[in-house]
Amino acid sequence: MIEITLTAWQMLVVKLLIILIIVPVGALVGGYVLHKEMAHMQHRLGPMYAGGWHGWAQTLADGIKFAYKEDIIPASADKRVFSLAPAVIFVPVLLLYLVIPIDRNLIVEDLDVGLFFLLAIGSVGSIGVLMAGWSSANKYALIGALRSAGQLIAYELPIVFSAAAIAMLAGTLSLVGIVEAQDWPFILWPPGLGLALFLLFLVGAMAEMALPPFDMPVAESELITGPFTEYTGMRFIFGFFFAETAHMIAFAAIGTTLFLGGYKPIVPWGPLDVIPGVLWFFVKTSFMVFLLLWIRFSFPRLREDQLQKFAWKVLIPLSLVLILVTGAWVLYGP
Amino acid sequence: MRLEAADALDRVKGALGDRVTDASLNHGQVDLTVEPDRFVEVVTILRDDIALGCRFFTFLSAVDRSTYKFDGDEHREAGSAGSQNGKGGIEVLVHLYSPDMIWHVNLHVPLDFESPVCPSITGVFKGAEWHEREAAEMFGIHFTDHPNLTTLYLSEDFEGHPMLKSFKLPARSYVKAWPGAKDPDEAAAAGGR
Amino acid sequence: MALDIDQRLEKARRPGFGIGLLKGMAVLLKHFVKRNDVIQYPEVKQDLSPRTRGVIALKEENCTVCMLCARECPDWCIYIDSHKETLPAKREGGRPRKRNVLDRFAIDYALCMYCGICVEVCPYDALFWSREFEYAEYDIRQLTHEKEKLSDWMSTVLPPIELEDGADIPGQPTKAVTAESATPSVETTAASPAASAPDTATSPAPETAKPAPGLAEEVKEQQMDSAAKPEAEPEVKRDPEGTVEEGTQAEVEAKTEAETPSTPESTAVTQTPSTPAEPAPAPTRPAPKLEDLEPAEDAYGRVLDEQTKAGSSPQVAEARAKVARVKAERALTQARAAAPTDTAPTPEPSGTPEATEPEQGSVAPPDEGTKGPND
Amino acid sequence: MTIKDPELQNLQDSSAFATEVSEGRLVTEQMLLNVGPQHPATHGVFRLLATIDGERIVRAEPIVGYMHRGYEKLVEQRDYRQITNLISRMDWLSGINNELPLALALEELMEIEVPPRAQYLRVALAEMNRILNHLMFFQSFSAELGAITPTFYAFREREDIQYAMETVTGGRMHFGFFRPGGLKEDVPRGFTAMALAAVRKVIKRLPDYEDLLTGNEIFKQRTIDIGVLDKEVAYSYGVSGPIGRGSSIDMDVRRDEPYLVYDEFDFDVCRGTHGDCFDRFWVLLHEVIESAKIVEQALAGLPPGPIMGKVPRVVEAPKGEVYIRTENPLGELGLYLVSDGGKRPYRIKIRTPSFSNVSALPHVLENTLVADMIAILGSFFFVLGDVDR
Repeated sequence: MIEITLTAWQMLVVKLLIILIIVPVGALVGGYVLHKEMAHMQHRLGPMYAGGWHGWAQTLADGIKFAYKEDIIPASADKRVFSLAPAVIFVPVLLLYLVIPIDRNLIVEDLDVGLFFLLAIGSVGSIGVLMAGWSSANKYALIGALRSAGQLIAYELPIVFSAAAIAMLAGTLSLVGIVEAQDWPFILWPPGLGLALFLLFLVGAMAEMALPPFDMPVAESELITGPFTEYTGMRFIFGFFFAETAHMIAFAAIGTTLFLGGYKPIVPWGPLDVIPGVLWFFVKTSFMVFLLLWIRFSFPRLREDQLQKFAWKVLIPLSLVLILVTGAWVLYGP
Repeated sequence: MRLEAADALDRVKGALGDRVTDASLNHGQVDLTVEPDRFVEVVTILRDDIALGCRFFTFLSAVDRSTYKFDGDEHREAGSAGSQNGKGGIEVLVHLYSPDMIWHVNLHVPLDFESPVCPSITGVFKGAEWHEREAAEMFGIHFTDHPNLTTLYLSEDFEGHPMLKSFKLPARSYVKAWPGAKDPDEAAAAGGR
Repeated sequence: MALDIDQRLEKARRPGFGIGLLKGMAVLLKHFVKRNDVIQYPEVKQDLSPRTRGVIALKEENCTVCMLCARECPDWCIYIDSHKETLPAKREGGRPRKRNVLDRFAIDYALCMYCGICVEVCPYDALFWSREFEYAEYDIRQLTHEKEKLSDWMSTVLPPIELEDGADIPGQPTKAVTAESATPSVETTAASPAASAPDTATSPAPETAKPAPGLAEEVKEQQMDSAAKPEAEPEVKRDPEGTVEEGTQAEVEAKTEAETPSTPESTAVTQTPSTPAEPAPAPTRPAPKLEDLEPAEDAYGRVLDEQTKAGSSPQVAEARAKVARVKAERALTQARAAAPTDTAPTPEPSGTPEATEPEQGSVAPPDEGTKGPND
Repeated sequence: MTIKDPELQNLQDSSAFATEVSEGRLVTEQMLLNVGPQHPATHGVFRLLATIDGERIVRAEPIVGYMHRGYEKLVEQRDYRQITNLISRMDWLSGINNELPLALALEELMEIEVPPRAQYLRVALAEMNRILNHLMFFQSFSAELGAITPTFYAFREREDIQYAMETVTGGRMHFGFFRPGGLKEDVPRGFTAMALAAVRKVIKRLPDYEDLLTGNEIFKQRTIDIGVLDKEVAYSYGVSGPIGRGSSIDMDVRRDEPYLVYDEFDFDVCRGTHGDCFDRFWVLLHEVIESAKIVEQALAGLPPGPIMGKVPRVVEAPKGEVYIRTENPLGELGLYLVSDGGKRPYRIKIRTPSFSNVSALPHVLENTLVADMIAILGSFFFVLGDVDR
């Protein structure tokens, strides 16, 4: 067996390559799951023909189709900003995967400020959306961009507060540390508190990704895919389709790590340790993806001002209260 | 409570008296003929009078009766104004309905054929605005003090009023050559079937 | 009844607290796990009724170029060319006969609105409806089907469909069941289609017609059954008489017998055979006495099991029972109104009988959130 | 369709505008937003010219006429059978209900006696078509508010009913089945059971729709107290049907002036109380239950007998005028038929429900939000063929 010794840098490059492969494949699989789950929930079959059994290659075919499409840049658009916007949206989503622990030592870089890093990178996406909306010189895109920027900022806070509460419970910012601290997953252990934090995080994530019922910026019936109306071809794929699915899987993974105990067994019962950590992580993430999609298909859309009112008047005060309760729990609890 | 057509007619005659030139029953509905100058007044009474209570504005339209074959009339050329008894002109037709007492009234307002002018009832029923715009563009009736008497369906530069009998729809042979050996219209014109 | 509609509206308008959201999600999960009955179109084709207006077929022999269809067509989309031919006289010394020969008969399906006036108006029944609809073209000019293509469609024309029992088929006594004998009058076998139009001309004798796979609606019943299997409803096996696929002849006979008493007189009669509540529906019916009238509930129960015993489909049985109950109630209220005023309470307006209408059966208006009783 | 916007012009180029800016008051420029004619939220080719100030609509003016086919002129060149097919294309979601008033008007003028079986079947088919229409608007309203799932449930239910109607008439949308004096043909064997089964399946699944939408808090937040149309305004605009009943107008032609055999069936007229989007939608949904009840009673009591009265081969209406109205799924459809004898009508005034309902739209849309405009437009159930004729 030949012995390969890699310096730290080479290891990092290899890991990044793996991420660069996994994320698009994950996005494709995520897209396929989206089609299939939506179909069966709506009492129909979903893609059946693309690529043989149950149309497994549907999203792959879509991807290729979009790649062949002509890449149009509107004449009156601000060229550089217009072409840069999809990258500014997609790259942060990729960076999210750097710090998510798939198994005990299967992690790209275990930053000890992993959680802080996640939240910082997560909010870069809203700049990209603004760039896309403004630069495509289209009245509807502009309205869409303004709405989505307002929404992303409004729902950043609930995620930050719930993450902060988790950090307090786990006592560390490092994601591996958080997972290790969860012999009972946080969603179960502080009995009411964990679930409340999880719901807070879920609502914040849904709004962050502009999924229904928070998809005002992308509201088809009024603004026709909001800021991305003018995009076609590869830009549309990366800026919108891949980014959205990859973002969903990333948030599912973060949710699993923070609340469902990452790669640890769901309940600290002895024989469960036999199952490898990766499998746990995979099962929990797919459950989270199923949950996110399930919510996405069953609700109508909130109105723009209701959305903001819900964030500022309901979610943020609630999250502050939860922070207090977590503090009390950490200090005086068991 | 229902108001039978017969006593609805008496009530209308009682309430309106001489403002109405003719009131009769037609298929269970009250038929009134009103002069244009008393039109708005009659409509207001029909709506506001508690005993009548015609609050539901059903529609307003017009009928071009220039080629209507009245009894004892032979076939007349379209667009020829008025037959002997002045029945053959353009008339505005309004239908009101009383939802509480469930009875109908049809108002006929005969207008002069050459320059039909009729007061607008948007003051009484706000909903009449669109109906009057349509009647104006289709029949060429000018509604006085109408808030926005522009065309509703037709484009601004459309000349002529399509619903008048004088406005001829292109006959079939004009649009498409008759596919068969004998064109039944010619046959009919030549006194055939 | 109208009262509780407002209450239900009030209840619907009250703000729930998240429960409504969860119920909505529950509905989705229910459908996620339920097997769905989507037909994969290209492989599985839906079995359409012979009356489906897919395309118009021309039977050239019947056409005498009378141009009625071309004249009646609202869209002017039928093109006909013909010329006159003189035929030798049949018997010598007779006058040479002139005949119209069809040169061109085309229907431009780009203009046609499938209204069926031509099929209806054709005095010689040369035009028929066929249920094929897959004739899309890339070039709109090919949508004008010439005489040859229209004749090809003739092979796909199906014989007209059999009519419901109560239908008045000319030359057939309508199967109004007389009070005493419920024996069905002779049923025409399914083979000879008894269409309402005069018999001679309609049976198009489509020689090369693909053998109609049993009657269209019977096949569709199975197809409907397979689709409705997951439904809780018991799908009924209805065999049209004549084509006996399964079930003995006797069983089929019993079924047709049950079918016929769909007429109100017979239901009324069989409904209350014991008490002469409703003598022959003379115009002015003497109000029956109060005590010998049957309360609404037993009327419902009795008719329901009568019908199910007689084997008619559960939906029809239940519906008939419900109508019987409504009629019984009306009879009761009339009787109570006619009875001497001192004994009877002031008659209710006929719309709301005292006996509160039992909310049951699947048409009961679903109250908020809780499933219908037999869901 | 002329587009004149008095306020906008004089605001911009007048001196008033200059003084406003100089005094430092923030002058928000009003934006002219064109909704339609090609816009997913409009039911067909309908254009709304909205003057909006930020997210608030100052004035909304519907511009119609894109689908004007000139029925009232066409009708004067056609004979009565061709008109049946023309008129069934006005409100294309309720084809068979459109044909009804013409048949009734001719029967009234020619004094034809329609056999009971035809009347019962007409009621059953009309009510089934009403269920189809209402399920369609249930789907489009929820899709406009962003809920994509009800669409597929609604179409699944519609499929059964459309299949039952196709076996009878041959068509799924345009039927051309009603004739003055009765029906074109009789119903095929097994239609009764199939129609009852289809209608019952709709009723069994209605609680799902209630949970999915009416009970949903987000839906309530988007529709309660939005786009309120009060009763008096509705009366003056002639608003009828589910929209009128949503604003608690107690009008239903089937109950007030029962035509056909509606007086033999017991059904209720649901009415809203506040006249907002929620009430209109609620009335629409619960009318489906009432229609199902009617279909059940009609098909259960189906009398035997002929389905066509004594009608001459060529229908020629005697001289006279009559206004016949029926309860179309979207409101009161009325035909004022003027006939001077002969095969062709002299004039038919077609009073369509959506024309009056849409004319009340600008009144409701004043100072609402842009996002609400979509909800209000969606809750005003109208079909463009009806509006433009």
